[in-house]
Amino acid sequence: MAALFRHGVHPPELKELTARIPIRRLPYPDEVVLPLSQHTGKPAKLVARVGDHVERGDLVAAADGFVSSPVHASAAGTVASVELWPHPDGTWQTAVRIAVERYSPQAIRPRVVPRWEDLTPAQLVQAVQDAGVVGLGGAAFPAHVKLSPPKDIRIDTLVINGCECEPYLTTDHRTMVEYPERVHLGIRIMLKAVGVRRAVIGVELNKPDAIEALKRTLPGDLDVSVVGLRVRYPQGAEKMLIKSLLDREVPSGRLPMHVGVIVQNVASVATIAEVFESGLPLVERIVTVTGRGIRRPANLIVPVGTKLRDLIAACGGLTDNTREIVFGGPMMGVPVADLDTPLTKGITGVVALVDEEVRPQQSLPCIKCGHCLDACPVFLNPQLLGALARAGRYEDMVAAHLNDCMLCGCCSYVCPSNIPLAQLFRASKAAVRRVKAA
Amino acid sequence: MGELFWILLSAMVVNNFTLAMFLGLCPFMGVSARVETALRMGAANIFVMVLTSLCAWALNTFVLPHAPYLQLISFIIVIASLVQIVEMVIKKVSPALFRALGIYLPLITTNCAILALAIFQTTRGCTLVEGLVFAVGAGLGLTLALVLMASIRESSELADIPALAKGTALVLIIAGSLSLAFMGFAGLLSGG
Amino acid sequence: MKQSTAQEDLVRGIWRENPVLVQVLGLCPTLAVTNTLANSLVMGAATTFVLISSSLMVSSIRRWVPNAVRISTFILIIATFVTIADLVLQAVVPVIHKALGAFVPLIVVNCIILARQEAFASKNTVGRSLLDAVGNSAGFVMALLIMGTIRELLGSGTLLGMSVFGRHFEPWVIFVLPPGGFLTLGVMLLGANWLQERRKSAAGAA
Amino acid sequence: MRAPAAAQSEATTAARLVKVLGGAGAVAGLAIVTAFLATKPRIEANRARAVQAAIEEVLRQPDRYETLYVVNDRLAAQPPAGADASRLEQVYLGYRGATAIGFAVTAAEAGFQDLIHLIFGYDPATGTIIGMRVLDNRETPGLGDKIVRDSGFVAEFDSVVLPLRGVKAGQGQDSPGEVHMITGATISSRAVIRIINNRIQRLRPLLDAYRAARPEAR
Amino acid sequence: MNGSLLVTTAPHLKAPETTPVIMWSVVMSLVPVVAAATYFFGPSALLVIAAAVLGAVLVERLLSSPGTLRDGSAAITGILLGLTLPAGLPLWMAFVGGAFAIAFGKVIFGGLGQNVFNPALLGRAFLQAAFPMALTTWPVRRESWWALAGDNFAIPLMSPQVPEGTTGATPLGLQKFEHTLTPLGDLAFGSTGGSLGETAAVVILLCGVYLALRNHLNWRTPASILLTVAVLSQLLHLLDPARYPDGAFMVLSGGLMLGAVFMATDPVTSPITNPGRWVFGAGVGVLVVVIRLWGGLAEGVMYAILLMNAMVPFINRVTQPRVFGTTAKASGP
Ligand SMILES: Cc1cc2nc3c(=O)[nH]c(=O)nc-3n(C[C@H](O)[C@H](O)[C@H](O)COP(=O)(O)O)c2cc1C
Ligand SMILES: Cc1cc2nc3c(=O)[nH]c(=O)nc-3n(C[C@H](O)[C@H](O)[C@H](O)COP(=O)(O)O)c2cc1C
Ligand SMILES: Cc1cc2nc3c(=O)[nH]c(=O)nc-3n(C[C@H](O)[C@H](O)[C@H](O)COP(=O)(O)O)c2cc1C
Ligand SMILES: Cc1cc2nc3c(=O)[nH]c(=O)nc-3n(C[C@H](O)[C@H](O)[C@H](O)CO)c2cc1C
Ligand code: SF4
Ligand code: SF4
Ligand code: SF4
Ligand code: SF4
Ligand code: FES
Repeated sequence: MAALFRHGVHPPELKELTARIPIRRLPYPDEVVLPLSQHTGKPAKLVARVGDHVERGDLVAAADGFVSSPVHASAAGTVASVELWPHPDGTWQTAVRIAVERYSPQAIRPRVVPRWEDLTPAQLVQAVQDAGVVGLGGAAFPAHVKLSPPKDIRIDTLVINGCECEPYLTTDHRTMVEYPERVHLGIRIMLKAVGVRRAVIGVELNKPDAIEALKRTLPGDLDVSVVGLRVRYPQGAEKMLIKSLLDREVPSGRLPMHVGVIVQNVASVATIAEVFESGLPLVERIVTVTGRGIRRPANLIVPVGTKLRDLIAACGGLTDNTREIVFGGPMMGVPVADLDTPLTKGITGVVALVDEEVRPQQSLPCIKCGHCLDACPVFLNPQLLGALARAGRYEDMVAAHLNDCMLCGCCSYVCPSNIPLAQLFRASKAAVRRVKAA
Repeated sequence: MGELFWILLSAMVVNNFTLAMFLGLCPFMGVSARVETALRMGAANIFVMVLTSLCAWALNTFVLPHAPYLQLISFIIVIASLVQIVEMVIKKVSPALFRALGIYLPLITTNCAILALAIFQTTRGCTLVEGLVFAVGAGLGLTLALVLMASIRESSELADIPALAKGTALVLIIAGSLSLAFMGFAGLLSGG
Repeated sequence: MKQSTAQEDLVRGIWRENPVLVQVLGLCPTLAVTNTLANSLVMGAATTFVLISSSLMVSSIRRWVPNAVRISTFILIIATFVTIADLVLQAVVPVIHKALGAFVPLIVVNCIILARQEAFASKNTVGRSLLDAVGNSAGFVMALLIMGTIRELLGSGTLLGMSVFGRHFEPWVIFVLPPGGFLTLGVMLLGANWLQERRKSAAGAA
Repeated sequence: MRAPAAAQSEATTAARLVKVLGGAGAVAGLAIVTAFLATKPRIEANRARAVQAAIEEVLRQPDRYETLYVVNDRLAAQPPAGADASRLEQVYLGYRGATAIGFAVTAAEAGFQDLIHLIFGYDPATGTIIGMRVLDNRETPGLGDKIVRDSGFVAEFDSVVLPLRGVKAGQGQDSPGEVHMITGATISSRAVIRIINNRIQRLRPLLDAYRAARPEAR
Repeated sequence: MNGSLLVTTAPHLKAPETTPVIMWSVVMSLVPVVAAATYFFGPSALLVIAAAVLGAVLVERLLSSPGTLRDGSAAITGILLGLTLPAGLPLWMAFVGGAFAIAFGKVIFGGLGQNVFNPALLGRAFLQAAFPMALTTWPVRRESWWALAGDNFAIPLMSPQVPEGTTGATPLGLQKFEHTLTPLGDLAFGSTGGSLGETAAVVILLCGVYLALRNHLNWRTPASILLTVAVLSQLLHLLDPARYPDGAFMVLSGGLMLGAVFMATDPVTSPITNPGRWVFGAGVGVLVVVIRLWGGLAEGVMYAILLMNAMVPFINRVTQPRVFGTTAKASGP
């Protein structure tokens, strides 16, 4: 049994709503909206023009530099406009609207799919970038960047993140159950791209069928192991996962590669495999649409850029007591107020929360119970940070390791006085960044 | 030995200069905002108190029997000059130490805790050793009170203190509470 | 610097710049000797004597004192008057002198006195220094008397040793103990803050 | 040209400083000595009166008393030549008519808060305490300071036989050495008792030796 | 969906524990302790506790923003203060204690969660310094359960009428001043003299275990205190059995159990870090032993906790957790 990372919380899992529902394909909506910024890094550069006809998989916007990722049309149709549009992060951003051609077969243009076995690592990385692959675990960090670590860094292990520790979500779970071979192929390709021998897949023990499927299909010629992990949020956070699986601590302010590890989400890995199987760039992804506010929860293959409204409609609509809709899981996800907001590459799920489960809005004074300290997986003192945040003492916050906070929300979750600690930290980080920029 | 230990504890906690005898309150109010400064102030205090104790003993033994009425003047002048000399010596010998403690030295000299130490030592008729132990105890007690107060004040900077109580009023009420807590030491080692 | 009037010199120290309640100086005697009203009175008188005499002396010789030895001279002057006060008290009211303990000699280091010499007497005429000293003494004595009254009344149920509330009154001993001193002054400062707030808001409303 | 001038002005300032400080010092010294001399008689009278009152109380109004000095662990009627009498340990011997009635002895030890200073009368012939008075204490007002103000407690020291034993109020069998302690101030009460017992234990050989040597002090 | 959607920041879920739930659960677990006190001391116990609660609650209502009574912390302060008082105390004094506890122990620092000293204990320390006689007057055996334990109904501001020689003794007082030990059975199950909450140590311990299991109090603090007192006093006992009582007596007597379980654990006034809680508990334990064995007072729990309260900001400072991925030592247990 692997070592478990310390602290963290165990919220109700609530995965039973969709854990056993097979993935199905969402019918093409009438319109898809593709923001130019769907990844961490520089937004893509627009190449399509209004009025252009695009086929599925055609380039709409190209990568602008190394830490950037291209955007491809996720459905055949016509570029209707390029305009500011609601973005999942709550702002309005430039997006390409494509009116979907109703009767298109949505086939991809015929193209040459290179045999990955024949490519050099550099060519592999280039192919991954060209396909617009970003991390599907949440942060949407361009995958090719991770696959090309600096020369002086030695990577020894590829960690595949199948924890899915957020309540409700079952995207990765279904991917592992239904496409285990694709996961293994993705791993094979990545091992080659990075030049590493070993891969470890970490899966929480509440997904026994996924573990079983991965183990059943384990390739005999590779050093790949599947490790079951005790259920605890935020096991899926890469630093925690590395601690749990390999008992290595990523130093404060450093990246996994500094301890010789690359972490990639299972869905990202499966997508990489798909790129080399079909030549299709990242134009669709698997999304769990769930929550007590959704009438018919489902795991769906969704074209990137599908609007929330269409997604909900396909799942039977919302119940009357729905209070809040979240992109991502309920612990870290972002709330969405506008049903026209499109789904971007990094969104793992849509959760509709009902009246009784949303967090109350009032908070009480901190009683210094220390529950937040006992919850914080990176051993910060959220109580102190919270008090400093309220006093606007950002410099002291940085000294108290604000930058090590990963906004996992464990502290807010346990706080009996319902103090919005993670929210304060998000705002403080923004304030610190502003000060630094100024 | 037991007697000396009692003198130490008595001066440090039972009859704490600050919290039970009301001595040295101005610096207590003034430099108790930060733990760092409080610690340095405390160290400087212990140092000056030991010097004072030496001076007072010397004066009591060699000078004052002949001119008792000069007690006060001689205490204050001799202590002030000695501290000044030591200050200069420290500045020469260890600039680092001077930076750490130096600025507090002049503040302390004209402070009532120091003069009171000399006077108490005289009225109690302390021997040299007793006086030194008394000085160390009193200095430690002062430091303890200062550091406790400073750490409490630092932490209450983050509290929503009512506007009315901000500042000296709160410090006094905290001091009152500390003084209440220190009553627990009453009667220590006096044989119950 | 704006020239202040004689009246201002006198009144300033009593309330607006009260040495204890506003400037928070001279706390040690204010807390240490005020457990009875009699002690407060005698301490107040002794301090007043020292403050007024020192101010007179300092302001009259201020021209001849070079800067370098200013403070030393002040201390010398103050210490002289304190020694005199100490001796006189010892001769006249030995019991109270004993009760005040070391705090009579400690008038030497009373922050208020040195502060007035530094801030005022060394720069002003004899007459104005006198007014300033009287005002500040009055402010100091006032604080002492308020403290002394509260603490003796509640702590012993007496005033100047005479029973006020009758035989069955349960005295609140804490008021004559050290914590009571801190708490009483703390509450007085709360009261002073409150008065100031009220005056400010009244001025703001007008 | 300029350097010597500066040096000269420096010299004059230094001279002036010394002159001013010296002058001030001289004046101050003069004032203090004057005040000292003026108040000295009264202060000494006060002091003497206080000592006398205490001695008279704890020895129950002797006709007269004499002061003895502890010198080299012996009692002496006169301080050794050249020694400062006021700095020697003193014991008082009281007389009624020509007979010595007992010694008045001062002592100090830790009480509840701080030192308790007291004086007591001791009759070596019978080994009894004649009376006790607390001279100085910092015990809690209302509790510990009852050792001064509680006349019942003070009266407990009227003719008790040494060694003293403290008993709780309402207990004990009226045996000769019993002192009833003050409820709520057990520690202070016990301290008084301890102070007296310790003091006598130390002084008894001296007192006995003195009595043996001086027949009229018997 | 009705109306517009809520937009709040993550996390969107919340653990069910809330501050009022914790506080009221502490109040509920104090019920058995109050019941035990009433069983042993009669109606006086309820009266004294009620007066202390009234004082605390009234002042909280007057000085704090409306609604703060609902969090239940003022009630805890009142009940715990009541439990530290002798049964025969005049009710007006208990009321004054409750009022002082809230006004100077809590409101002055900004209310719930911001105070430095344990309000209930500060209230008791105030009362003990203000009315030392009344606070050390322990009831003697009463004729019937219904009889009052003292002059509870003394006129406000007037002295209680206590007939001479009617004050009892506490086990610690007996040990300290008369060198008599009380049987352990009596200490564990009640029937000793002392404050209301000094009886029936076992009841208090059980309530504490219940709260600890619900994570409403942190077990480390009481564990550290009880362990320190037991070990330290047993060691001293082995050195000089005639002079020092044994560990079991020290742990079960006096207010130690109440203090360790309910008062040292006050989250607001105890350290926030787990290593800090061990240090705090050890400090309380050592001080309790020192004050009991060498101090002037028979019982030192209250002063020990107040003194350590003053150390809490300092303890917090020096026991901050080691941040993940940093190499500084001092990682918590
Ligand atoms: C500015 C920046 C640079 C990064 N550089 C690398 C890198 O060179 N190699 C790598 O493996 N990951 C890199 N990462 C990715 C992080 O390791 C991490 O996978 C990503 O931020 C998403 O993590 P999360 O989903 O746990 O939040 C970088 C991230 C950021 C924000
Ligand atoms: C609090 C927290 C929880 C996370 N939970 C998961 C998770 O359950 N599954 C997952 O794949 N990634 C999770 N992530 C993201 C990972 O840290 C990491 O970025 C990701 O596994 C990298 O893979 P990707 O780049 O392929 O997305 C989480 C991140 C954070 C900060
Ligand atoms: C504030 C306070 C002050 C006290 N002051 C004294 C005191 O001055 N002298 C004393 O003997 N005991 C003092 N005590 C100690 C207690 O009253 C102690 O319980 C008592 O001495 C024991 O006596 P008892 O056995 O008669 O109750 C004080 C206690 C407190 C709380
Ligand atoms: C486990 C626990 C113990 C508590 N103990 C005390 C206590 O000893 N005294 C007190 O006044 N309040 C106590 N409280 C209530 C509350 O925390 C306290 O009033 C705060 O100090 C007020 O800010 C306690 C609360 C909890 C949850
Ligand atoms: S949000 Fe930040 S502070 Fe809070 S538990 Fe997570 S990492 Fe710790
Ligand atoms: S969990 Fe909430 S109440 Fe508890 S210490 Fe942390 S911030 Fe304060
Ligand atoms: S000489 Fe002074 S300090 Fe020393 S024991 Fe005697 S009284 Fe105490
Ligand atoms: S320097 Fe002197 S006047 Fe100023 S605060 Fe300190 S003691 Fe008071
Ligand atoms: S320190 Fe200022 S009067 Fe004591």
